[in-house]
Amino acid sequence: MTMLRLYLLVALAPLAGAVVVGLFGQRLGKSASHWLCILGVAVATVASFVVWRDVMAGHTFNGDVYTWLRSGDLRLTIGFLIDPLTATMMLVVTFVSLMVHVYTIGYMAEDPGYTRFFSYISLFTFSMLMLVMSNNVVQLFFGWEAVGLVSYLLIGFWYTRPTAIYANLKAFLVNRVGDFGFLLGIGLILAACGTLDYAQVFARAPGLATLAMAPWPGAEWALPTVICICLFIGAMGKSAQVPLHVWLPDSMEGPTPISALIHAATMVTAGIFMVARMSPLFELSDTALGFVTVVGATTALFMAFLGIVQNDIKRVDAYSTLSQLGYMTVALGVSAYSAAIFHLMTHAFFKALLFLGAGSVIMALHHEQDLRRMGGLRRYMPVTYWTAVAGSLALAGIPPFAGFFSKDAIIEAVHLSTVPGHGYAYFAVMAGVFVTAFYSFRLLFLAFHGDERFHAPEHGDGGAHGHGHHEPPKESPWVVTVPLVLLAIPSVLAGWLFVEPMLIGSYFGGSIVIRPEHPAMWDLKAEWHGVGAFIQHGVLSLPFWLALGGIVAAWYCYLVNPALPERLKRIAGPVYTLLDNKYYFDRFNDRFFAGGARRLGTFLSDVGDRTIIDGFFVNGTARVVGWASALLRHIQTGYIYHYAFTMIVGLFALLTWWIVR
Amino acid sequence: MTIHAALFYFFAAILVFAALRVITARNPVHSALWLVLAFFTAAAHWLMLGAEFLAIVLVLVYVGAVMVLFLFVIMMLDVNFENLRRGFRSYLPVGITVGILVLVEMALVLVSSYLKPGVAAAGAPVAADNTRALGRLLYTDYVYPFEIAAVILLVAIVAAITLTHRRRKETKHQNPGEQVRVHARDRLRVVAMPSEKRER
Amino acid sequence: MPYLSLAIWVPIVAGIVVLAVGRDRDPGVARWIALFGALSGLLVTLPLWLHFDSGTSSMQFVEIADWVPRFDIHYFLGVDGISMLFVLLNSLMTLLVVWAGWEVIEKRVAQYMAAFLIQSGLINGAFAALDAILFYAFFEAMLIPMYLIIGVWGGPNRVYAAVKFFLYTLLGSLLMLVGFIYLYNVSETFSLLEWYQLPLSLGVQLLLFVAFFLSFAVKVPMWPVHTWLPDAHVEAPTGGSVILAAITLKIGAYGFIRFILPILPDASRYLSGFVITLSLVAVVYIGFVALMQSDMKKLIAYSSISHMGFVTLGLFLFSQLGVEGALVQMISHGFVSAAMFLCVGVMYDRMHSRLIEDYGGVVNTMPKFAAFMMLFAMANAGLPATSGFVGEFLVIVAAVKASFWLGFAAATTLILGSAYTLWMYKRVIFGEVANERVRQLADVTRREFWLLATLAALVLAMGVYPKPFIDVMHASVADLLAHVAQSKL
Amino acid sequence: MLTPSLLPVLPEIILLVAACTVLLVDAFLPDGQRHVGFWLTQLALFAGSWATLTTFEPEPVLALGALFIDDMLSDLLKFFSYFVVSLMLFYSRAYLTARGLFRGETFVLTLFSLLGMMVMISANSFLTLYLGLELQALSLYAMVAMHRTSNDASEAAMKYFVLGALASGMLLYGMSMVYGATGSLDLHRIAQAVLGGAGNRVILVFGLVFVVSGIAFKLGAAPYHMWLPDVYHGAPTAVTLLIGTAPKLAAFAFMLRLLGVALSGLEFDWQGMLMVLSLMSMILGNVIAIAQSNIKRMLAYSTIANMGFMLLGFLAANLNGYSAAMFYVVAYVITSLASFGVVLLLSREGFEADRIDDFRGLNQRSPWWAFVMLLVMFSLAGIPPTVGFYAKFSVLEAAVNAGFTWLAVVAVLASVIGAFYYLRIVKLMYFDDAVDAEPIDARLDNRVLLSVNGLALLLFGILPQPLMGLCVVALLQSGFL
Amino acid sequence: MSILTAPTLSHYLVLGAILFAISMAGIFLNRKNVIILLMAIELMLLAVNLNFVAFASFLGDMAGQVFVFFILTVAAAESAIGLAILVLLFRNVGSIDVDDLDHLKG
Repeated sequence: MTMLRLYLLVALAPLAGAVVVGLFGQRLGKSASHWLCILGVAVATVASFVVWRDVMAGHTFNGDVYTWLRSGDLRLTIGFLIDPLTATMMLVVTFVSLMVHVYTIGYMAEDPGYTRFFSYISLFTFSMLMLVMSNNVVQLFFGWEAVGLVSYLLIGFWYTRPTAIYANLKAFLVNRVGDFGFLLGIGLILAACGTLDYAQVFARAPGLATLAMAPWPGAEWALPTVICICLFIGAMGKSAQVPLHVWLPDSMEGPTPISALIHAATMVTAGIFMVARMSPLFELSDTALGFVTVVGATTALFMAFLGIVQNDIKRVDAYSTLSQLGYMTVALGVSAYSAAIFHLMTHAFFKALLFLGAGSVIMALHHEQDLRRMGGLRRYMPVTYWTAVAGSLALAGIPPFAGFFSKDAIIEAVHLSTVPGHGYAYFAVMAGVFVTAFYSFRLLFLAFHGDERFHAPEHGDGGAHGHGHHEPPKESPWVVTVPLVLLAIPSVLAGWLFVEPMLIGSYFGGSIVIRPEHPAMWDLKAEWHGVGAFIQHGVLSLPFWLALGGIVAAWYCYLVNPALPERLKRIAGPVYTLLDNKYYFDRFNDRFFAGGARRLGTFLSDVGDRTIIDGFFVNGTARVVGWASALLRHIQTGYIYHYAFTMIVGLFALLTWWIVR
Repeated sequence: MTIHAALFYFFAAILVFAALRVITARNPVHSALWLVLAFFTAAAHWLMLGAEFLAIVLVLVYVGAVMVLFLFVIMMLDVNFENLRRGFRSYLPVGITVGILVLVEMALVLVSSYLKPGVAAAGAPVAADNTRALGRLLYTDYVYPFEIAAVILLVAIVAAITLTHRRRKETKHQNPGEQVRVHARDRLRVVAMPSEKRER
Repeated sequence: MPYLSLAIWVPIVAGIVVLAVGRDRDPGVARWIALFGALSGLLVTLPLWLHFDSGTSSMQFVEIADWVPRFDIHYFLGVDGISMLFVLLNSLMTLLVVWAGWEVIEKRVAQYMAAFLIQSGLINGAFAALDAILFYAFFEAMLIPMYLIIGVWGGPNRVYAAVKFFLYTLLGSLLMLVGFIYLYNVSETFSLLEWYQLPLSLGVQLLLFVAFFLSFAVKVPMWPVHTWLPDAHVEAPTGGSVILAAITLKIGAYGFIRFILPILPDASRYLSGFVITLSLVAVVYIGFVALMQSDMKKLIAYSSISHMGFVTLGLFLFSQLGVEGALVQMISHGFVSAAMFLCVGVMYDRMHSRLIEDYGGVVNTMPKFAAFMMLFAMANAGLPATSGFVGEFLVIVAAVKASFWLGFAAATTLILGSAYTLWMYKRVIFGEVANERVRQLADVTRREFWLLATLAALVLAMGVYPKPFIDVMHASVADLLAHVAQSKL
Repeated sequence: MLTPSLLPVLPEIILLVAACTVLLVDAFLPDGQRHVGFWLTQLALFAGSWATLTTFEPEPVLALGALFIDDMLSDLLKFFSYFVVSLMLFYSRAYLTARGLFRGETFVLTLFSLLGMMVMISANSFLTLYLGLELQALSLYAMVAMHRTSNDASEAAMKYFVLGALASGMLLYGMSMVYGATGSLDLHRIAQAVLGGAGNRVILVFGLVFVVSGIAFKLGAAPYHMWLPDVYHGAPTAVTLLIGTAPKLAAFAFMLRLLGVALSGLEFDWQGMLMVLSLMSMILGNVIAIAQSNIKRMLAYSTIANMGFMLLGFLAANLNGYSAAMFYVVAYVITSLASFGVVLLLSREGFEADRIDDFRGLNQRSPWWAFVMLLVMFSLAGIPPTVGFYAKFSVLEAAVNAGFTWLAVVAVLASVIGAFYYLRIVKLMYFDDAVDAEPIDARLDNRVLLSVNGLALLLFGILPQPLMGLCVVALLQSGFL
Repeated sequence: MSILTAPTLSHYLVLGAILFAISMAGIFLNRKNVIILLMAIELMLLAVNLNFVAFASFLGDMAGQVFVFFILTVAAAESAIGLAILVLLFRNVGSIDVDDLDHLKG
């Protein structure tokens, strides 16, 4: 049980930092605060590494820390399941988090919410760790919601900005839509298995295959399908899959470090992790897998298109993230869970790198995020530039950068898959490669190459940052560049280091289950001839050429012939409008869901509550009684003869009733 | 038709007519007089039923005392009688309808219940000497109600005096209580006066 | 020691003392006596928790004495795992409310404090009573202090609200009284425990169900007899809203547990669909209504209705999970709604407005307060690791277990609940400072801080480690379910 | 020396003697010494209660040619009556003084009306019932009119008188029918005759309708209630207090003896009639009360409604029902006493605190009296922990027990309507600001007694058993099973 | 059997009923004069008395006559008080018009 203490250390060290800084940050001061938090996360990182080594040595762990709740025969616990999948995630999370912590020192240096920010990101690290280390679904959900909360807090970190607080509310609500499905999925698992502990659920999973539920009389749905789709809806929310992706681009309202940490590297991949974790269930339903594949493929391709038309440097990265998440999802759909996790990992590194690089640029330009007002920065910011190049190459999937391996593996797996929708998915991921390369190098070229547009006169029209722009941009301080470099290393190396163990070897051990009916990974393994051969094959195959084509196209469009994009924009007017409006998702949601809910709420409140229930029934009754009272009191006319008459009539009535009847 | 029956119908007719006139007469004095007539005829009925004492009492007490009191009050109040009958006619149909309905209902019950031959035969004088019998009862078995009746009369006296007796300011009257409790010093006041003015 | 009697009478006596001693000219005395009374009220209830035996479903700390032998009415007290928690919750809330009204209430302080103390004793009585008439007496009597609290210290429309509150509740409860009397005529006793064993035909059960249901549904309140609640909450002073939301609503749900389910199991099962439908309507319909409220208190009031919909839903699922979920939801809602109302109170005391539109950017001037309110808003939205999650989770899971679509409808609260809570939070707390008055706001005082901190600690504790709260219920809930399962026809 | 047969009548004798004494003594008193008559009256009441206690016998005793019955029921009701009248005099002392009514006639008439009630309570014959009723009624007619300069008072007295006489006529007509059918005026003999099947049933029921009408008038049950609001309103508040309290006890005894004893054989018939009366009273009383702006009038309608409730218990026609009704009446009388007590307390020279608005902000002026009035209002509304709750509870229980559950349901619905106007008084006292800043002061005895009266509402509400048990035992001992 | 034979109990009772009905009609027909009301009441008592006397006679029981005796006494006292109130009313209101007695109402 000594390892248990270590696991606790991993989780609780960031929490301790978060709590202390959160409560006393104002009094501790800036440096004490950030060092405390960094210390916490560093401890967690080191411990995670130790854990990873331990797990690699074959020591998996599944045990409870304490019983959270007991009800009937249900026992919910807080506990850890430490297996290769978890260990990998822990390592990724703590490492990226650590990098972001350090980076933040530089990035947030002048922000009044400095300590608060550190508290939040440490809290986030804790939450994310709880999520990945969980040994049961409830704790997963805990972490799931907690990261959502921190994400909400961080998107709205600059709470005076209307756009920020709009974005964080939107993010939370859209995530809640996902959670809605997720919770139903959890409920169904519980109903079917009677437990929420992973090990027990998976042990009972094969028995579920034949179960079905009747949503209405006559219909019959396979239970695993319903469960998996419900769970996947949760994943769609968190991992921003179409149509629940709308929150992620807006989440860029938050400070850049958290865009890197939360909205690129870790939190948004929680959905991917969850599906991978639940692979024994997903394996039971081809329908669900097909659904996952189609959703993922759609996201991968169509979100990538949006990356092309964005001018905000962070938003380009955001759509890129969406697209990459689509890739991971497709991988999940074709049962290539390990490929998904592999891509998750490489993506965590290079996307965090790209975001932090973007942040570095933004800092240098005094919070300018518009690509049209950048350019030529490579001379001023060499470290940022070269790390960005590495990141972009990785993203575009150029060998031997990390992205190449993971993306190629996914494309291969889709190619080999037989799951429903795989044809469409194959097309989508292929096309996506070109688009990805195009927009990522578009960004690179616009930001770092070409003319220096940051001196342009219209710069600073917002009025918020009209100071000190006459100096040339300069490279960011070491707290920023060091994390960039540290992230660039795995962005380059992680691919070929891990591709073989993760995809082909037994890296994940029993933590991922793939049934023989889903051949993609099995076939991939069968065709495996080593890393070299993989690269060789990759270079000779279509995706590589597509990626190169994308880069070249970007080069042509933005460096050689900068007028071309404008012309294309005019030619493809409707398409451009569609893309510029992000396929009208936002507008539809605003009108239909938000507006509809408001209208319904007003209707129910005004008509239902106030008019019908209160107005008619409640006050109506009171009015009727009051009216009756006002009326009946006139019986009491004050005239004796009326009184006497009443008495006599009463007598007469009684007489009649009792005598004549 | 026996003489008994003839008398009954004769007095009954007068009684009913008198009663009707009581409530329909234009002048309250007439009403009172019609009521007197009603009492007389009722007394006659009672005589036929063997309640001689009560019949006498009815005439003595009612006609002799109560109705006189009524008349006295009517005279005293000096009301303008011209207005008093207005509106009577408009309520008449309703009044008559209800009156008749009640009457019919009561009559139906009473006729059907007591028109049986067996019941009719029971009519017989209660006691040979009605007054003596009643008097004996009153002072023996019914002494308690008798006392209560006395108290009721006392209440009537007290009430009538309390309500109507006015102490006019101009009237002079004695207060026996004050007279009895008077002291010498109230009558005679010794006033100490300074004998002469003192020079300063 | 007669702990239950103490729990009832200590606050009441304290209230009377406050009334007798307190003078309007020198409110300090009344405040301190009230605080002392409330504190002792809480202390005497602590042994209930400490000495509670969670292994048995039978009543504990039982006290029984003849009260009205003419009708075989007894002074019969006892708690089980279900009611014990509410006694504690109530005593705690009373303490908080007395504390919360410390400087805020300037008008007739002694009467204010006394009303709450007396109310507290009466509520404890209702939770501890095992004799129907004793229960009824407490149940009704507590209307009086609340009526005064709303009416005397309430807002501009307080009269309407107070009268509506009173009459609405009275209507239901009087019908229940007739029901009690009917049962007495059948069984010759008013002891609840004996009524649990009483065989009743389905027709009779249904009629009694209607009578009881009206009473408790109004109190809960369930849709569509809920409209008194928003009015009462809005007009009541902060303390009144806190007690109303945190405690008195619970008595309605408690009535379901104590009376309807075990006494009328067949009717309950027969009509469970009906109750569940109303509960779900409450969850969904009220969720939408809450969304569009412009008054913060009204919004929270509607959210209470919605949350209580979960309680009734959980109860009528007839599963351990559902019932315990409902109970946890009740306790949690006690903390959370109380905290939310206190938060609104904190702002109201400064701004004298409860309208959302009058606020904006409060976080700029009241950061600590904003942090607290964030926590409570999240708890209200049912975020894990807060108490709000536990109950909702259990009920939703239980609902899914019963029927997927039930769970589906119930789970909409995940979306609606966070929508109305956070939208309000956004408009009130976030953003630029909206106006001068907001700019002049001062952050929470020390008193307010500890008040909110206490509740925050409870909310978190229950969210992170609900086991001790639930463990005491198991036996009693199992017993309850056994009663429900057993037909009495 | 009293002969043994007169011993049971001792209280009545004492009262009669006292009344005459007061009448005489008062004639010789100067205006400043009126309190002598007052204290003499109080002494008489005390002596009467003492005599009632000392001559108490558990078994019923018939006296004076079986026209008088002294059973535990009568002792209990008489005892309450002394008590009520005594309190009434204490409460109204200042009020009467301020209006020049603090005089011998008032005391004498009060004592006579009390005597009438006692005769009714102890009556064992139609004759004594009737005479007691008239003694009481005539005294009250006079008392209503006693405030001679008041137009309202004389109007009220006239209405009371005419309608009362009409009701007496109906009652007598009914009695004559019953007499004709059974051949007796003695209650027990009538009962035997009715139960034995003697007499024409149609005639009996025919008479019963008239008798019930007469009773309903005395109680103020709809539709024979019309006199009540006007009389309550017009009479001096002190007299209203008297009319609103003790006569209800007597009327209960009256009804019990007539229906519960003499005509118990017609139970099925009068149950139905009372049901109609009860329903109409509860609904009409409660509904019309809402529209009132005068508190005396409002309380009058409240009385009507409360009598409807009492009938609800009575019509169960068994020990359970009678005892419930009796408890109800006693509880009602105590409550009513306190209610008018507060109204009297707030009145002062030249000012009748009889508008509902006069209660505005009472809590500011005097928290204590506001609290007493609060208790009164909640007791009338039947909210625990006041005695009104148990009163309502027991009549509902009786009704349900006798199988009239639906009636109980209607009753509770009516009482919800009723709660509205009681709440309004509380609202005025507590929620509104005072307009009248006049201090409230009263004699110490008045304050103490009224406070005790108010607290009694609470006490009997919390510990109703002694009173309830007493009612049951009294009825049991008096032969009601 | 003709009804015009010897008067039976029914005859007297019906006569009483007629008187009773007339008096009731009088009470609510009379809109103007309070004195007539008092007289109508006397009439009503007369009807009752007639009943009692008839019953007493036909039952052969003196109790009925005793009752009548007391009713007469009470009626006398009653009219005294009634007239006293009437006088008082006249002094206060200046009228004995029934229609004027409408200050208390509602």
